[in-house]
Amino acid sequence: MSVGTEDLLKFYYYLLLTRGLEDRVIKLYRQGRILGGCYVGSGEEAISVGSACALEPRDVIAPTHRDLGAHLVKGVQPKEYMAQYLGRRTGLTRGKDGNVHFGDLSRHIIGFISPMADGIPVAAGAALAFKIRREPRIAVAYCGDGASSRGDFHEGLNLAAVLTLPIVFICHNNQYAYSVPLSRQMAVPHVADRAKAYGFPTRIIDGNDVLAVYEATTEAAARARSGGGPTFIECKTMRMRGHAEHDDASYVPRELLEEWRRKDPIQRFERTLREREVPEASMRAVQVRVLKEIEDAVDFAEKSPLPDAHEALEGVFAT
Amino acid sequence: MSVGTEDLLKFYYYLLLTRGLEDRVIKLYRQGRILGGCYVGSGEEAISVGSACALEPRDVIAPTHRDLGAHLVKGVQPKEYMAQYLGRRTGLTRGKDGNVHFGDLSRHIIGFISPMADGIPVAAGAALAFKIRREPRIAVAYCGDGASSRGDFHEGLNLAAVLTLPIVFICHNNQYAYSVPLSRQMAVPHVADRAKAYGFPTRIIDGNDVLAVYEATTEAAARARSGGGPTFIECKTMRMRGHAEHDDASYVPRELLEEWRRKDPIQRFERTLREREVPEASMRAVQVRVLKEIEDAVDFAEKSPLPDAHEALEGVFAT
Amino acid sequence: MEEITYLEAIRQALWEEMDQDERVFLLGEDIGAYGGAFKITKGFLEKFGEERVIDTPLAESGFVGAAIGAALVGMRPVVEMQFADFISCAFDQIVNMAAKHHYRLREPVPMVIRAPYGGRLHAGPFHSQCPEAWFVHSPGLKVVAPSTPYDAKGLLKASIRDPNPVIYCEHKYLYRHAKGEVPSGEYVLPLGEADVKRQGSDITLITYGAMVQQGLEAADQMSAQGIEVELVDLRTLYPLDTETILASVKKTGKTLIVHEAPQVCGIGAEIAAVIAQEAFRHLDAPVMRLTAPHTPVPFSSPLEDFYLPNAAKIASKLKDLASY
Amino acid sequence: MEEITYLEAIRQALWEEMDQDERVFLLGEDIGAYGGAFKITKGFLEKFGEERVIDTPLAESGFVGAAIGAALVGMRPVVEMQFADFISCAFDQIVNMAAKHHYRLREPVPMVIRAPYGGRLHAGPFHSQCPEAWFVHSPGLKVVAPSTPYDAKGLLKASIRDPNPVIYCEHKYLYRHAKGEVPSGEYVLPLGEADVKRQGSDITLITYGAMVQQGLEAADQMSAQGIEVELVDLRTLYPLDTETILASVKKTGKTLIVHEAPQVCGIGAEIAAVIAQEAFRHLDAPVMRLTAPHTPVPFSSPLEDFYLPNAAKIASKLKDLASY
Ligand SMILES: Cc1ncc(C[n+]2csc(CCOP(=O)(O)OP(=O)(O)O)c2C)c(N)n1
Ligand SMILES: Cc1ncc(C[n+]2csc(CCOP(=O)(O)OP(=O)(O)O)c2C)c(N)n1
Ligand SMILES: [Mg+2]
Ligand SMILES: [Mg+2]
Repeated sequence: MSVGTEDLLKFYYYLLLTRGLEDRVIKLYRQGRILGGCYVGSGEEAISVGSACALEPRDVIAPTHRDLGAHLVKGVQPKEYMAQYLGRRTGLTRGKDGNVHFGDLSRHIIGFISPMADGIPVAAGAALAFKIRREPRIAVAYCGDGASSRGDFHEGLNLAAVLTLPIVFICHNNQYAYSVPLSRQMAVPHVADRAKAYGFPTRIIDGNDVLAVYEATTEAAARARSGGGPTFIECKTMRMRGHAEHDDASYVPRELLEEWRRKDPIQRFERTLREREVPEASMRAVQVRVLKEIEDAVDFAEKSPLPDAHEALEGVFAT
Repeated sequence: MSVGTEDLLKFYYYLLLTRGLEDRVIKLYRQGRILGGCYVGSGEEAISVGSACALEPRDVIAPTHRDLGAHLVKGVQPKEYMAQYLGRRTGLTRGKDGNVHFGDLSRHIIGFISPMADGIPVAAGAALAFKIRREPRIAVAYCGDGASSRGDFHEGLNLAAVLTLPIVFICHNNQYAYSVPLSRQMAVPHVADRAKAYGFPTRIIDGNDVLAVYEATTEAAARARSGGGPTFIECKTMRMRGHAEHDDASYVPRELLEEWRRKDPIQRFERTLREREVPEASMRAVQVRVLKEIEDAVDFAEKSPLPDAHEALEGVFAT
Repeated sequence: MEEITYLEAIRQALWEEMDQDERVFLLGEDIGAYGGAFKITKGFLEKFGEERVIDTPLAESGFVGAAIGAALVGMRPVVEMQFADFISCAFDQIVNMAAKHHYRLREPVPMVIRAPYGGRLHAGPFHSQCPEAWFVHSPGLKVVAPSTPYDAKGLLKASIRDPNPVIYCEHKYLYRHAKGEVPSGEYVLPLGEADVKRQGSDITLITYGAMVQQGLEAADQMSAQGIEVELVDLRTLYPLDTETILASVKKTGKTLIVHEAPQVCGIGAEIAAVIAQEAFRHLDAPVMRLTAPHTPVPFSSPLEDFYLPNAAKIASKLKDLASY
Repeated sequence: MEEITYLEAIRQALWEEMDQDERVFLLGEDIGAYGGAFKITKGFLEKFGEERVIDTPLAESGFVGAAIGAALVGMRPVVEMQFADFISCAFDQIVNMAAKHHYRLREPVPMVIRAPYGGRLHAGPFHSQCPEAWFVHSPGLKVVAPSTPYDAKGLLKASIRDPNPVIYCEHKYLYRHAKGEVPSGEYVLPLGEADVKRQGSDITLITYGAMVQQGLEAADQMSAQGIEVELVDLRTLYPLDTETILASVKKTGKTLIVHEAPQVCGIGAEIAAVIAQEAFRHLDAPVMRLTAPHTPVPFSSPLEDFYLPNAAKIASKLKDLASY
């Protein structure tokens, strides 16, 4: 697989943009300017960025709450994300929903909802539609390690297997589900051990290596697209912050965090960029662009109107 | 493991009683004397009888709809079963529920309910109670191959694994779930392949061999009782009739049925009895006893009163 | 006009919609070669093929979720619950994913869940339930419950064409016990419109599903005694046609609401509340409800007979109201 | 008497019941070392150990099922839903297994599911729902929804001691926003009894949960204008204390029912229906309902404010009723 400089810089852009937007949201949250919960995917950006970059534009993703990167790759604009967090009418849910609970089918994103793993059978259904219509499209469903304990994970993966659907499952194994460590979530060492129950290929990869994620997804997507059915990719990573920003994650051993901090996917990718002799100036250009986009986004969101009260009544049904 | 003549005759008794009662119920159904559905476990008796015989009296079972044998071993009386089918007040649900939807905790049977696999987490909860209370008791949860597709199967097996519960899972893989063959139910060859996802031992055995079932359950029960956690036992068998008596099962290839008819668990066990030189007279005595018990049961049930209309209002809540 | 069963009407609606619109496809247990537990989809596999008549694994949440996903990308899935009782296994997907999606994202979720529901078949607590009120209480879902072949066909077509998730409650007892005429040509009935199945000036009887037949019988008995009952068949439970309900109640001043589902927080509660609020000045008697009691559905005949409302019980309540 | 929060009251009830009765144990997500999403069970793991404070995998149906099984063999499990919204994932186990078991087999299922519910915390459609009516409509379940620390403690103890499955709806907004006195000694409040939180002769206001505070505020405003509102706090939603409700309505002749859950087929519908049937001759005005509209719970402040009933909206309805 040849990943050229342009691709590398694209990955870099989305990695930085994801991290930057989320850091900014954390700041806003601390300033009390964000109501409700605040969920980020710090340290897990390589998974959503690397996988989404491996897809065709019309492939559909069903992301989870650590997948801002995938949304951005699919075309969600930073200002829409900020407006969403601030409950503005210009957000993707027009203030109807908050934080990471959004999506947009015009960009081929199935909106995330809270109940963990619900997106898995839903994504399988999108893949089923593609198969029925003989479209060369695939679906990608994301989930966490904790989500894989839910019945919908089992029912969704099995359905995809039995119907040989064009789908790729990507698991952020970030070793915790809220406060629950993997060892209390399952009695097997890898989430992929669960996925073996369904009869399709599984892989375990380094989730902090954007190129590894890109490569694995590319391969799995090709298999799905050519009628080879589902693949499950377990991405090993670490949740680097609390479950959400109210949570100080004191239940996570500090050494574990330290260990993974050294594996930070962005710093690591910067080393790769340098190894591959991507010009520093190009990297800096990306950094500058990202910073500006983030501030523009905050600006846009803060200037955007809140929805009008009566809009609460709108849109329950399609007409 | 030494199974003496007495044990052999006990197995024989329960096998015959199960088959006989169900055959009798089928007859009643055809005569229009049974309302609602009529579910039997013809050809699968070795699974429920062999497994239940391997348990201690206070072990709890959560049977499924093909497990009359296990109920009988646990102490359900033929007349209670008949009264249940005929909707009498003397049935175990006093007419509140029908056919195979009954149970009795005084005999350590968790009542079966329709939604497939619901009994699995429930049985795990009973096992959890035994573990918390340090009682040397175990739970046994039964399910079909189809039931193993449900989320509750996944959630229940995983919970049992993570908490190292004293439980044995026994699957009737009778190759069909209503009209759906195994190959459309899952993309792996064995139900046990699914169970490997949870990190405890699995076994695949001949479900038409009552001694094999007895032996496998004995071993698994010992492991569970000594703190070794769950075991999953897949019993290969065949559903020899329709899903229920209204279903002629024309979707099942005749040759498959023919093949399995030759493996009938009762005829086969009779050969074993003869090989082990169990006296013909003892076998005949069992046959006679069973016939009489069945007719007594029908008699009892038919003479039993139907519930009074107003009893419909009773018992919604415990007081 | 030919006379067909309720079951046949549902079959025709499915068949015609699949024939006309290739986005329509079916998901469910045993609906393929077997033709469904009630044989509604018999012959569909042969006609429409395996890709549009999909026998799923035994996993309600999984296949309802899949229907939602397919709907989101432009298909029009119709899911068969084998029995409505198992819809509770897919409850989360229905009320959290399907119901809230359009409100949040303005993207339609055009799908139908067919729920064979109701009692009188001696099927006990797990094959007789009436789940409709759970869904009526969940914003974002439409709920339909026809009583005749004509309505069943026209409303199922409307449900399939509707851009929203619709819970289509088809009464199992009616499958073979309701016969009626349907036009030979194509027709679609609007969701959200009740139908006055019988005109009358003395008492309004509001009901739906299998209780419509019972209500009509009771009304005939009353008519013999000079009491004219107006029977409003709701047909759609959400959105509720309060206009038709209130017009009738304002005319008669007396109301009996009948349903087979448990009373507490059932459809009857909502209708009584609407009437109590909106037609207060027009009431000549208390708004009465006749429903199943607050118990699971019992199996044995004397118990189930006691449990279910029927023509005799309805007539008795109507008499009470008439003489109020 | 000490003054404590609603959250602390719930914590105390759990603690005391666990301390007194070793059959009581806890199951849920993050309830152990973390102490629960709302920190209700902080310190429980240390005190009662891993076997009685069980952090489960992320699997609501699984752990509710396990609670049922444990209850059947003599334990008294208390399940924490992290948010009531996820109770829909365990719906089948609750309505099919737990609710129907005693009716079928006369074996008790003593368990409690704690459901942190309700809005006003800007938590959007999936962390703000009010699920109570689904369960009130499902025979075999008791449903409790306290509004004060005193009630919360006494009713949670009663729920744990009850031999039936109880859905205990604890309002998240009240956790830290409701403070009140509780006796230092042990006390238990009976399930099924409403509490008149304020006496009055002009209008009956019936509500529960977080709307009680709002209703009391509104009642005070009305009092300043010479209208005396009687506030009935339901406390238990099933079984419903119709006696207390009807006594108050018969006294005042005017009723406003308020709740935060969607209107259609909500608790208010049932109460209005009961009143319309049983207190018909005593009504001086239509029975009014003020509830959330028929939409999911929106996130953004102006939307959520519009969505939720509050003291001002209640007062405005009370005024309408007063001048009817
Ligand atoms: C069905 C369900 N139960 C509980 C929750 C509350 N909850 C939100 S995220 C979470 C942990 C998820 O863990 P995992 O799937 O590993 O994802 P992570 O947050 O670690 O990325 C929990 C328990 C939920 N959202 N859905
Ligand atoms: C959740 C659920 N969905 C559907 C059904 C209807 N149904 C009853 S038994 C059955 C097939 C069960 O297959 P399996 O588990 O293999 O058991 P078997 O009948 O073959 O012994 C189905 C679909 C059900 N009981 N529960
Ligand atoms: Mg995780
Ligand atoms: Mg089977």
